[in-house]
Amino acid sequence: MKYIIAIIKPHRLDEVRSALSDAGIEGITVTEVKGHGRQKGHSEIYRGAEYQVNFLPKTKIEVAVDSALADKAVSAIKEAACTDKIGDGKIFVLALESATRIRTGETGKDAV
Amino acid sequence: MKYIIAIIKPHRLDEVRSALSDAGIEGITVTEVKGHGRQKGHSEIYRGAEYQVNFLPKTKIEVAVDSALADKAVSAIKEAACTDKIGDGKIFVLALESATRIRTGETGKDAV
Amino acid sequence: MKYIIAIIKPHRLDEVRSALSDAGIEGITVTEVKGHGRQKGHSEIYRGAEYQVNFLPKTKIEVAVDSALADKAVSAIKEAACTDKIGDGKIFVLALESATRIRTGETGKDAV
Amino acid sequence: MNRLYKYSLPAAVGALGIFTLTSPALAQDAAKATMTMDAKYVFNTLLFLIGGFLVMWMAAGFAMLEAGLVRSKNVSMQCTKNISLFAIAGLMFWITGYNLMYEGVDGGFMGSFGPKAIPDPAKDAGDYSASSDWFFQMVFCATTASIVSGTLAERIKIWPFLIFTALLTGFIYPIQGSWEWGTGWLDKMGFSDFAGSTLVHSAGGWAALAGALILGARIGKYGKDGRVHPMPGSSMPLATLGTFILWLGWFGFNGASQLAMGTISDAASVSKIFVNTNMAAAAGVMVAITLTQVLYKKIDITMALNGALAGLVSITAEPLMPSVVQAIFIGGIGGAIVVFVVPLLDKLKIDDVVGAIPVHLVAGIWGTMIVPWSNSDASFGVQAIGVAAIGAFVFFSSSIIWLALKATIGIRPTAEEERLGLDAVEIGIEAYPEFSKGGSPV
Amino acid sequence: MNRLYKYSLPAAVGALGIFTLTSPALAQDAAKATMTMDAKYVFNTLLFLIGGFLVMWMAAGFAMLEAGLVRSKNVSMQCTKNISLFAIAGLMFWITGYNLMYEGVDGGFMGSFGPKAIPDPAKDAGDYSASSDWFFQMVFCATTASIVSGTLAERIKIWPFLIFTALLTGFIYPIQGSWEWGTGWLDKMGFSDFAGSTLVHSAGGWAALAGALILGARIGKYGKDGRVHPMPGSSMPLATLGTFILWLGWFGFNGASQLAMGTISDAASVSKIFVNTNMAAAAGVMVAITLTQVLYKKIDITMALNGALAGLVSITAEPLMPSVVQAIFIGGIGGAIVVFVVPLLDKLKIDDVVGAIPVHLVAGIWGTMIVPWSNSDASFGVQAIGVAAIGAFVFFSSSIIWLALKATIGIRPTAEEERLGLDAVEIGIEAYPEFSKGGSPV
Amino acid sequence: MNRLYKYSLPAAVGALGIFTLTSPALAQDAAKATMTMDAKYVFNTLLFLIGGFLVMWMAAGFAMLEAGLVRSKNVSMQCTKNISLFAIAGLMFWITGYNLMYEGVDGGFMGSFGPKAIPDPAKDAGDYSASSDWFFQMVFCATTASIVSGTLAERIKIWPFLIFTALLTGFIYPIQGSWEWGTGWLDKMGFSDFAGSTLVHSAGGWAALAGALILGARIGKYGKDGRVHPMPGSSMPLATLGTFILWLGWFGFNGASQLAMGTISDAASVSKIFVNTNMAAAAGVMVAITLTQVLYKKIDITMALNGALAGLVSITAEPLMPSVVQAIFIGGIGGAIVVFVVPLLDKLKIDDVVGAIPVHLVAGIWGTMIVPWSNSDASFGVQAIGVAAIGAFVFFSSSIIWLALKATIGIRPTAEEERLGLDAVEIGIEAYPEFSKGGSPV
Ligand SMILES: Nc1ncnc2c1ncn2[C@@H]1O[C@H](COP(=O)(O)OP(=O)(O)O)[C@@H](O)[C@H]1O
Ligand SMILES: Nc1ncnc2c1ncn2[C@@H]1O[C@H](COP(=O)(O)OP(=O)(O)O)[C@@H](O)[C@H]1O
Ligand SMILES: Nc1ncnc2c1ncn2[C@@H]1O[C@H](COP(=O)(O)OP(=O)(O)O)[C@@H](O)[C@H]1O
Repeated sequence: MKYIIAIIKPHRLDEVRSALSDAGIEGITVTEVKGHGRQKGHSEIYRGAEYQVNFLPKTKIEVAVDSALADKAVSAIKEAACTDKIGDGKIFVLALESATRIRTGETGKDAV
Repeated sequence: MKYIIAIIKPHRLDEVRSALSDAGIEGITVTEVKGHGRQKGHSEIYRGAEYQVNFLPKTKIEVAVDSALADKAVSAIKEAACTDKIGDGKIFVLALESATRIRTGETGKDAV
Repeated sequence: MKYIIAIIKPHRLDEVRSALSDAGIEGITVTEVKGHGRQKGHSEIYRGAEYQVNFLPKTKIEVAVDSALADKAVSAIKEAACTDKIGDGKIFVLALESATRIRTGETGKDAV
Repeated sequence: MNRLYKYSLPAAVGALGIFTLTSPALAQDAAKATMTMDAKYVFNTLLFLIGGFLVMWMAAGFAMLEAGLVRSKNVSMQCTKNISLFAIAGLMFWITGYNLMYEGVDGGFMGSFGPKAIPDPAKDAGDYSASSDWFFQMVFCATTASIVSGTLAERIKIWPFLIFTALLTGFIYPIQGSWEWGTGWLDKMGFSDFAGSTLVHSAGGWAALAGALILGARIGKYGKDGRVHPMPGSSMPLATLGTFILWLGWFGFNGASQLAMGTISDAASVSKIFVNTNMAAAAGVMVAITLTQVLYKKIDITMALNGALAGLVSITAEPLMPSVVQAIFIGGIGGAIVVFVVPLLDKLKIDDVVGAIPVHLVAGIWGTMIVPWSNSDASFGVQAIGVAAIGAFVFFSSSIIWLALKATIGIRPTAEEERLGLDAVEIGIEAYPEFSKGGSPV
Repeated sequence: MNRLYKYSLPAAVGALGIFTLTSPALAQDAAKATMTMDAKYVFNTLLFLIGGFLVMWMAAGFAMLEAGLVRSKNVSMQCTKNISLFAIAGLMFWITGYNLMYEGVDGGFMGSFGPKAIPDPAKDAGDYSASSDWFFQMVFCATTASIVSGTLAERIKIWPFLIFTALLTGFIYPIQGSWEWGTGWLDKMGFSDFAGSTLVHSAGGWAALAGALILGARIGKYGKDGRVHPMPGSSMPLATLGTFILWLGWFGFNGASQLAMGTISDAASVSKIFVNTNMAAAAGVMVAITLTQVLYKKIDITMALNGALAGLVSITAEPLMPSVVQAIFIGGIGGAIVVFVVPLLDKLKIDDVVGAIPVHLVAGIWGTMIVPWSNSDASFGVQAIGVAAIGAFVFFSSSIIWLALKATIGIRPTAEEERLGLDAVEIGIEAYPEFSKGGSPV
Repeated sequence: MNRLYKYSLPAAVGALGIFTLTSPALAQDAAKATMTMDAKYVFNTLLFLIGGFLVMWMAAGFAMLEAGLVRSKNVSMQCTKNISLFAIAGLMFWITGYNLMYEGVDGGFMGSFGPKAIPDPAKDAGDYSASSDWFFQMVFCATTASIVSGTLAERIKIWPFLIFTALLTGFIYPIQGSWEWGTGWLDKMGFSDFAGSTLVHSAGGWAALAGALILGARIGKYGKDGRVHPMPGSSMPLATLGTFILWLGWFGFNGASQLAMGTISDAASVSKIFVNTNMAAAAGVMVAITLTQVLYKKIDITMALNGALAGLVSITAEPLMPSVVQAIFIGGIGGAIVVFVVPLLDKLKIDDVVGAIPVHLVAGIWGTMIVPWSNSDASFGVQAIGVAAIGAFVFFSSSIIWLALKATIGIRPTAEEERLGLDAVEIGIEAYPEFSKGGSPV
């Protein structure tokens, strides 16, 4: 199984969720995060003093999937999240050793 | 070592924390997240237009543990978080390659 | 590639970001989290009833790096985040299987 | 004191004199005629209008106080309840309330049925405008309803709450109000409640207490082990704002309860009431912050806010007669009441989300019972009768309504709904919906 | 009714009489002299000042309502717009506005150019202080500008908005205002708009509508499939606070539009206006919560708030003559208007962020057209002419300005900027900057 | 101008005349008697009460402004400080303040010791109610204390702050106030400060400056490299609300400082003051937004808010005499002061969290020094003496108290506590406690 972490632009969340849903993936966890990358933030003025807003609002999504679905999931996210502009974000895939559904105790493939 | 990520219902956090503590695990990091799974949100009305609240508030906990403790931790979380109702959440276990305590520089088992 | 997760004190974020930047690492994702560890929170009073604030505000940073840079990244974080006081936090390193830049579709080393 | 202001005869005669001065003797009389009747009318009316809009503003104060002291997931609900109850109070106090309270009570137990006649301005004569009087009395009625809303927060369905509000403002409040301010039996007996420590604040508190007992505590508030689990409110600055609004509005509440401003002594009385009202509130704050510092080693801001309000409620039964020192003492005890009664209620497992019971009910009783200290026309015995009679009536009639609502449409959401928050369940939108919305298209 | 109050002659003569009573006959006359001219002057002036500060306070109400109904990323912008527009209205209504509206209109289409002369207090004679009158009229002008701000939120650049505000408050509002309150042609014709359902609220609404059409909807509000994507506002408690502020301010808005308080009948009229104003608002709330409950199975709090405001706008054209039942009906229809017009606008893809068009424009028209029901001096035909004439003028002149601004400096930020939020782009600081700031050194 | 209002003799004689008219000659005199003494008394008292409650409301304005401009972790603290200081000011200004300021100063340096006697309403004769006067003067005293609170935010312990507040409101403020408004030496010399640019605003500013210097800056505000690290406040809408509240309250602050409303010219003066006050605030906003746009390419909302306040402070020393153009100029310079002095203080490493020093101290000096421009009774020399004398006294006495507090109980929390936030350390509850609470049982 794979644990996919993707950082995307907040306003693409809806598209990414539908794309994953179309790919048969319903389970997804979302976090509001701040990101810094090539897109670097901007400077602000507060009471006459300039300061750097180093971080931009981003959305992190986490999806645990069966390995067979991982590539499909990654490309679904990639396509739905892409706006061709700097700051579109990244997709990271980690190995997932085990998964458990709390309610039923199911594990493995059935749990994700 | 293992890196355990669990998505639970927010109101079970206290129970989960005590259960982990009883299992000898003190270190834990918590994030407010939104989730979508079998439990699918609900529709809201705002100014005459219906819309889907696709995500429900969930709590994510992260616990790094020595491999020997991993199973104990997973079952502690499972039991404490379970309400037998849809949306109870999931527990994911990833392999953790290394851990470092910032204050002391300790690594490995001692650091988690 | 490695996926580095670090829990630090919120007020060290700026230092950590510059230290990583000095080490040639620009990509970083930040989340506001709550933590519990050796540093255990404190008790509060609300309307005559005492209660435990079990969690303290912490900041989580996530950095995906090429394996060659991982050690450099870990020590950069360690040095910048250290205040020698309890609650300084931890650094966890996980294996990263793949990375994709959404905008360009680049993968692997080029993507992190 | 009843609340149907009548000018004393001599003044009226004197005033009349001004237009008939034909002899030196009469001219002497005229010297008493220190203001024309018209000016008096306008001043009295103006007092009702200014006092009225200040008390109306208290509705916003309750809304903000309660919005700040409930958890985020119930804030929209609390706001909706507060604006709706003010609307309902306005309608019901016109349909039945005013006349039940003021028309033909005459030593009895209630007035007459039927909507209040709002006169044509051309015929709105007397010592003040009848419309202004209605407006002023109405906002007091609304205050009573506001008090209930806070105690029952976070676990009551909206429609049963609004139905209760309609009955409270249309019937319960005006009936007990008629006993005193409508010149009913309590007034005849010599009961004294200048601006409503008992008639408004305790009355609201009793209705809230009945509701709290029948509704039960919020899920999780009291642990099985007897431990209290505090549920901190969502926003201390909103709670602070609400308290300041209430403090401001109280100058209208107490000050305009003088009911007249067209003579030097009335204007001076209103002024003295301002001073005493402020002093009692100030003392309530100081006692609350000092006590919480001593008891808990920290100042509890919610107690400081409640302390101000308890000081205000305490002085409301008699804001005119006390000396400043008395006002400070009366208000200060109000602050102490809050600090001790809040945890006491928790021990009794009575879940009062915003502290309305200590603030309005208990401090209201205290304020009423201490009236004889400064006002020799009042007696402890009669004050106790009034407190008990009104308490029994409001508690009993409220309980019946709450029980009837519980038995019919139900008053409490399911545990699952309560956990999710009432905003999601009964109100179209959460208070701070951006995070949970998620699927924002932009 | 025009808005240059003149005392009726008999009263003045009578008042004079008081100082010349030399014979019984004259003494009889003197009996009419129920108040000295000085007292009348002070009462009238005081009414303008109290009414004025209450309406000034409505600027804060609009600011909070709008801050609550826009998304977090545009809240600082909305606050900045609201405080700036109030400043601009004050300046422009002095530089050109007042005289254009009130000086020498005389049945015509506008007054004269030039700043309003604020007299030396020693020479500020008449029936009231000219300064107090200017202040009172100015805050009405500012209200008109506030209305525009809400509709166009989240997608307009600040400087074009402020330029429009200057032209609206300095020219458009006063010119159309002169037609009625400046004793212009509409007044001569018999048009009736007591406190400004048309002159203030619809006028603001038309200006907002023109802007909304020319500016277009927010990105993502209307999906390609025709679906509406709601964009919930950031804070329901702030929106509630704003509504309560407006409700409070409206007592000044309508009450002080009586323009005099120095006689029994004027004071009684102000009082009756308070009652009707409150009743209409209450009915607006009740209808809105009932309808949304029935239609959507939930109460929509934003509709409840808009319902209160629509009730208030509806009664504003004639708050004095209606009976209470009429006031309830007039306000209740206002509440219904909101519930039906809000989704209608969405169907027409007119993006009105805070509901200002249903509340101020549509309910304003309703309120104006229903005047003849209670006021027999008004006729439906003339009311319709007034509504149409002012609508056409304001809509047309506003459109020209918006189009000119669009063609020159541009009125809309880029899509990227709109997505990021106007706070980050045009205002130094976001509304709640702590989360996004990130690199906090502490 | 001193602040113990006395009616001029002729008016009083005239008024008396009305009741003794026995001859044509006297009747002529009586014609001057344009209002009865009673009506005058009521009007004057009413002015104090209305002005008083508006200024009282400013306490809420300061609370919201400061709550919005500090970081979340110190918001509960800031709210607690603001409600407590208002309570303390009420108590201390009664215990010692009023008499020190107004009783028997007579050209000297302070009045007498002892609590203010609040008279029995029956004996509260004169030209206005003594109680209303006390109330009105008290809220000015509280304003002075509010000013200090903002500058020292986020790094001062609560009890030393409250002790300082007690000494400021009980001694420092009234002593310097006695010099002018108590008819002390500055008044005799011809110093002019109509509503308190120097006596209230600069005085508060000096006390704040002394505190800021002794307390030092917040940790991390000034980098080792000399760089300024801005620490944006938690909520711009609350800061905006606070500013609107203050703007509203200022009509009471300046308007009621006319101290009388019972004649045409007094009422007209109050009205003119409303106009000038509003104009100065409007100009302050416009200058601040224009300057920040030009200097920084963005409008800084916090500067716009401070600009309004600086405009208000600037006109406070003389809101009556200036023409509108003068008022705009005076207020506009106030706005400019803010834009330039805020960064200047940062360069001097004086950490003023909310901008109270530019707004109240610097604009207060500007407003006082420009009085002679419109008021020919004032001279630049005497104005400078007043500014310097009061500045020196307040700065010096405040410094002694701050140093004494620092040396004894300490004024600053530890660095660790400051980082954690004062809400967690000294107040029972954080401002927005839900996120940090974590272990919610529900
Ligand atoms: N190496 C990384 N580790 C963790 N997060 C990253 C990394 N690189 C980028 N990110 C996240 O992805 C976001 C977008 O990256 P950025 O470099 O700005 O855009 P792009 O990928 O289009 O060049 C960043 O704001 C950050 O949150
Ligand atoms: N495959 C997944 N990847 C990531 N998060 C998931 C996944 N499946 C579920 N979740 C998280 O767990 C929560 C509960 O899952 P859900 O399917 O609703 O309940 P249940 O597990 O009881 O059937 C979701 O809201 C989501 O946050
Ligand atoms: N085993 C763990 N798993 C996940 N997070 C941890 C773990 N241990 C510590 N943390 C995080 O690190 C933070 C600091 O840890 P703590 O034990 O308080 O300090 P220190 O490392 O200085 O002893 C905690 O608040 C928690 O967020």
